[in-house]
Amino acid sequence: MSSSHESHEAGGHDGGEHGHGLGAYFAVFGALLVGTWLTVWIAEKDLGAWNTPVALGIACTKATLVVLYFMHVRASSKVVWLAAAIGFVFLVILLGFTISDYATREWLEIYSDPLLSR
Amino acid sequence: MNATPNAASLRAPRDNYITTDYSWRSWLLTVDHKRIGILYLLSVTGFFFLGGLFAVLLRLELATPQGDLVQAETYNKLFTMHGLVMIFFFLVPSIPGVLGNFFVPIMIGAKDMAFPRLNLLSWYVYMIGGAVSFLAIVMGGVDTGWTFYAPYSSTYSNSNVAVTAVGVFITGFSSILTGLNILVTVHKMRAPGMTWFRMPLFVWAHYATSLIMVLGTPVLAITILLLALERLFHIGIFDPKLGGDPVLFQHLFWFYSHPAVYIMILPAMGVISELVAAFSRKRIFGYSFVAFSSLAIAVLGFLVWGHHMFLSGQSVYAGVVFSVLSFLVAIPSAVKVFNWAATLYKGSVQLSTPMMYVLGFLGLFTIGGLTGLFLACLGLDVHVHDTYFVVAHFHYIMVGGAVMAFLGGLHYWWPKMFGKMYPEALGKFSAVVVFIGFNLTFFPQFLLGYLGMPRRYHAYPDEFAVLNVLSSAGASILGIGYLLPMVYLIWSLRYGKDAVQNPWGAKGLEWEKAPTPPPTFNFESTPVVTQEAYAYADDLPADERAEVRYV
Amino acid sequence: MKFFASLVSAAQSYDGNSNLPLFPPSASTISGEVDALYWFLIGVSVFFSALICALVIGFTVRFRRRPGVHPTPIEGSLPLELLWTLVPLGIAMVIFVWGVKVYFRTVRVPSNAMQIDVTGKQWMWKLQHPTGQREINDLHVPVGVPVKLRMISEDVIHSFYIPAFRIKRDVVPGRYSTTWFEATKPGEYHLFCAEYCGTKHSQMIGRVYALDPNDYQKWLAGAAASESPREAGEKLFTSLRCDTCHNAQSGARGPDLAGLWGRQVEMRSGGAVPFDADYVRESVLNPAARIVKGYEPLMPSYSGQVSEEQLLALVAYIESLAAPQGAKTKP
Amino acid sequence: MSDSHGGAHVANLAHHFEDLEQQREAHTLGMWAFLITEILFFGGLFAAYVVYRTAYPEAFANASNQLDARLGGINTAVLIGSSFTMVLAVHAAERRRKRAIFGWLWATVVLGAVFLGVKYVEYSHKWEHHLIPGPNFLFEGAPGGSEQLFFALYFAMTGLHAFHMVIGAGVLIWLSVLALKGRFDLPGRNAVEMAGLYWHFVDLVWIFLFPLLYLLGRHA
Repeated sequence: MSSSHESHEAGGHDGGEHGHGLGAYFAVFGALLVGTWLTVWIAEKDLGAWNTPVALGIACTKATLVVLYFMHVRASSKVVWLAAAIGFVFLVILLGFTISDYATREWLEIYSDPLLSR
Repeated sequence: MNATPNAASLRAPRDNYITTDYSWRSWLLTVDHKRIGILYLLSVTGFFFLGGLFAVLLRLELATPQGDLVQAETYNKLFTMHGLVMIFFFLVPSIPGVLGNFFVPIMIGAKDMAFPRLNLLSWYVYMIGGAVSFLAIVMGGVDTGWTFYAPYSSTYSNSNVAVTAVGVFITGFSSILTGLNILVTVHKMRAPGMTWFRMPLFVWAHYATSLIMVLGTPVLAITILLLALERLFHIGIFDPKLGGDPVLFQHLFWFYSHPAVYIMILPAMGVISELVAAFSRKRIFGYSFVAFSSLAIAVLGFLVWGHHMFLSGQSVYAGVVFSVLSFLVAIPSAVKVFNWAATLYKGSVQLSTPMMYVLGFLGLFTIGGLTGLFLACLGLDVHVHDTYFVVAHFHYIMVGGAVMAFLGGLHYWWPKMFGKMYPEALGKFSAVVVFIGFNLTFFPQFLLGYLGMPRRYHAYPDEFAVLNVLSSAGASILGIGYLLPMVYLIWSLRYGKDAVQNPWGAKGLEWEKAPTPPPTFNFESTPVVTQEAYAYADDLPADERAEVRYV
Repeated sequence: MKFFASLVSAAQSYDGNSNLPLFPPSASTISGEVDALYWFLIGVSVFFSALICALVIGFTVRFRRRPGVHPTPIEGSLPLELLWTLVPLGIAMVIFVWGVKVYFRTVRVPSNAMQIDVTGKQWMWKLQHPTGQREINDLHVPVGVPVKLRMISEDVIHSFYIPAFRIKRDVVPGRYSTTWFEATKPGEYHLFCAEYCGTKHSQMIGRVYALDPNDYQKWLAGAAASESPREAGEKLFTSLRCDTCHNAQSGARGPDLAGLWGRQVEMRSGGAVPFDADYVRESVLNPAARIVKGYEPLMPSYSGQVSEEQLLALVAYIESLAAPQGAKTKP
Repeated sequence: MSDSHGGAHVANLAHHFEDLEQQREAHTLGMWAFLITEILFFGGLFAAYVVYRTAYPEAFANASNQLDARLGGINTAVLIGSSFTMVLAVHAAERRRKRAIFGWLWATVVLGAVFLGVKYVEYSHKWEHHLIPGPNFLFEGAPGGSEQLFFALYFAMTGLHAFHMVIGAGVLIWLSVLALKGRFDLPGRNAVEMAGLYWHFVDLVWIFLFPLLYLLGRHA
């Protein structure tokens, strides 16, 4: 970031034609609707342990579509990219460390009793 | 040697940010970042002495083993409110709110913060939160400890937890607004030529602090909201009888509250970087390392909260991970201290009042930081967790570090803010009194901690009596040490010597380009920056100007 | 006025030799190790504090501002930066590893430990020995015998802390916490509650008496012993009619609990859970939470009908139900 | 808590900015910083939900089956629709077409109202079935389970989300009034884009809320 006005090259001419063409919006809109239908449809199928990851995967792709196209992050300056990413990274830190505590609570076999351990 | 031109020509211009308008409206509805800084200075000082009053009562109570100054109930409220007022209403807002608001825009050559109206809103939200919390104190206070641990806070305490929760919830938004403002200002409002690596380290530290403010405070807000919901409707989020898990509250609480301690210390580090450079007339040793260590502290600070919960039932393996990360977060602080010490090498050190506070900071912050290693180390934390060892550790960082730096910064920038010089001899004397009083108060607490005296005890076994009496004696000296600056600084507003534009001959836009005290838009014209930060070499004769780089 | 009188009397009573301990007694197997780690860290801290103070004060005096003497502009030095990043990192990792080693010794409970059930309640400790003796705020333990504490709180979070043994563990409501110690030196030591738990947090203290084994037996004989937790648990198991469902007959509506203790049990909703004290307690109070594979959620909830002590007794009884091929009696 | 686009009526340059581009970038970055706080604000709730869902899989599955997934699905589509109309409003704002801005803003508000209406139907359904956490909460399934915890989190999350939608709708209505007054024919029209960022964020939260709350344990 050599100078404080580095945003010129991202904005284009005056008034900043920031968005994308209408076509892009319709495509993203369609994709989101399909995504919603897909997540409902897949929820009925029993994928064993895979149900939640798949549901979250679909939700994440929908979310990225909204962030990139509807929120124009794709056409924004680098620092806006960074801001959008940092928010989700620290959400993952909060969830990750908290879950890792609950997941590993029963690892340590407190009863290091040779007779009882499996 | 002092490079500033003669004082007369730079007499404070008739029209500066103070003299433009004396009406109440102009102060209470100002959008000038400097005036908002002054508003913060007034309210932050008020809360500091309120918190200090609670501290004096605590130390008086602990002077005798049986604790017969106040009832147990009152003592519990005293230490809770001491914690709440000092943390949320002094330590978190003080340096960013006062010195950050005032100087970050000037140091990067901007006319004002990016969102001036939000800046004023931040002060009003802070005062509203303060009023609600003060109302809670008047209604009988809260006795859950500043940590609000469930299920005591959500179910068993019958003090007004909900009102305090609302107060702290509101104050959190003030911190978010300040953080958001500084972030956008640093990114978007820098003067031409002011690249990232020409910015003063004070601005780097405030940038890192605002990252934490923006990323951490919302989690405290939701935690307190859930606590209030649990307390009012008993829906079982933290109540084990209804299936909730009290350890989850600790996770969510400490996710903010540990980074919050870096919100309190990072701005102080920024002040110390400025002062060390100015009073040794030298560029900070390893500028980029000190800058990046601020960012490293901000990011690593979010990965270590579990060291508050080693014994709380958190899984052993999560404890191990949090322990190693807690050791890593200590490294950038060590790098900073070594770089400050190295800056003094071959400098031209002037030992005026701000520099006295810097020396105090370097000594006490080093002890505070090293004792943090005791608490990050799993094996030792079992013994010293929740004892006076912890109390001593965080007071060495908060009082020995953050308050010392705040006072140092206040003295350093006082001439620029008000155009008046403080009395030098009194300044040095009060710095020594604060240093002595502080050590006498808190060093015995390390011994008490390892002896096993638990925290938040209204009465304690007799064998701890002598160390506690020492600590209480120290507290009275410390109290006097803090009253002195308030007195002579207010005195100096009226009777102090008029300050020249650059009394310390320091580098930086706020000293060289902005008049003393600065006009509403800081500069006659937006400065163009051509020099590096701390370009003290330019004052040297040509032959000595080559930057030496020790390989 | 009473306060200042006591302040004055405290000052007068201090005749110089009343005990001013500066270091806690070391009376358990791990207290020596914890102290060694403590002194190592004290050494590191003193060294670095002295180093920084010497550098800072030395440079301030040596390079004080004198007319005509100019500061030398120094940019920095990569080797120095690496030095004071990697050296502290190295020392930190040594402390970390040593700390983890000591920590795992305080967490791994030796198998031959004698178990004491501890119930924390707002502002008192209730303890019960394996042979049934009950104590309030006081704990008599034999020297040289590892003692395991299974602890739970009836209301808020407390923390069981014996400074002389260097052990501390939060006692959380809704979950069992476990810690252990082995006393080495007979004597009388402090017991504190270390997690703030309300008005009388500072009164929730007691005494730990480490006795020679035979003194301990003498004390046990003297103390009135009601039934042991195991026997109380057995009585409860029948009086609450748990055995109507949990028995060895085929087609029983509940899993047979004999020999299940310490094993991983398959859950109806997938995954496996260790069959330990927490699972037994949760299944009594909230049966529908995690149901064993192959069984229906028929079990009624007993929350409100059993106290924490009764739950501890039930857990002790179920823990003692050995695998059918040979009853294994725990001490 | 007014958001950073409080200066919506600023048609031209604020005093302390160098030029319009700097002002627009500052507003966008400020809005994203605010959205970061919102992400982590909801993040705390998601953390609580994830922890309790793994702790009580059975109870959460039973409770989640009480929710009407079909209604939830329709609601998601409605909210995506409102996001779409919002984008069109921002698109119109860039071309300074006053009536188009007004039209699309109102379309967004109407779709938002439909969403809140469906939420009202769902909440009243819970009210009739005594599924509101608190003293009169009763759940037919296995007794003593932690279904109440699920509904506590359900109401906390969807309630907070609905609250954010009400604020968003208020801001959109206010902007539509300004659009009519022709405030956006000057280059200062990024206020509509800021409101768009906020509205898309609210849609983003629902995109995660829907599968986590409604579609849990459907396959059991």
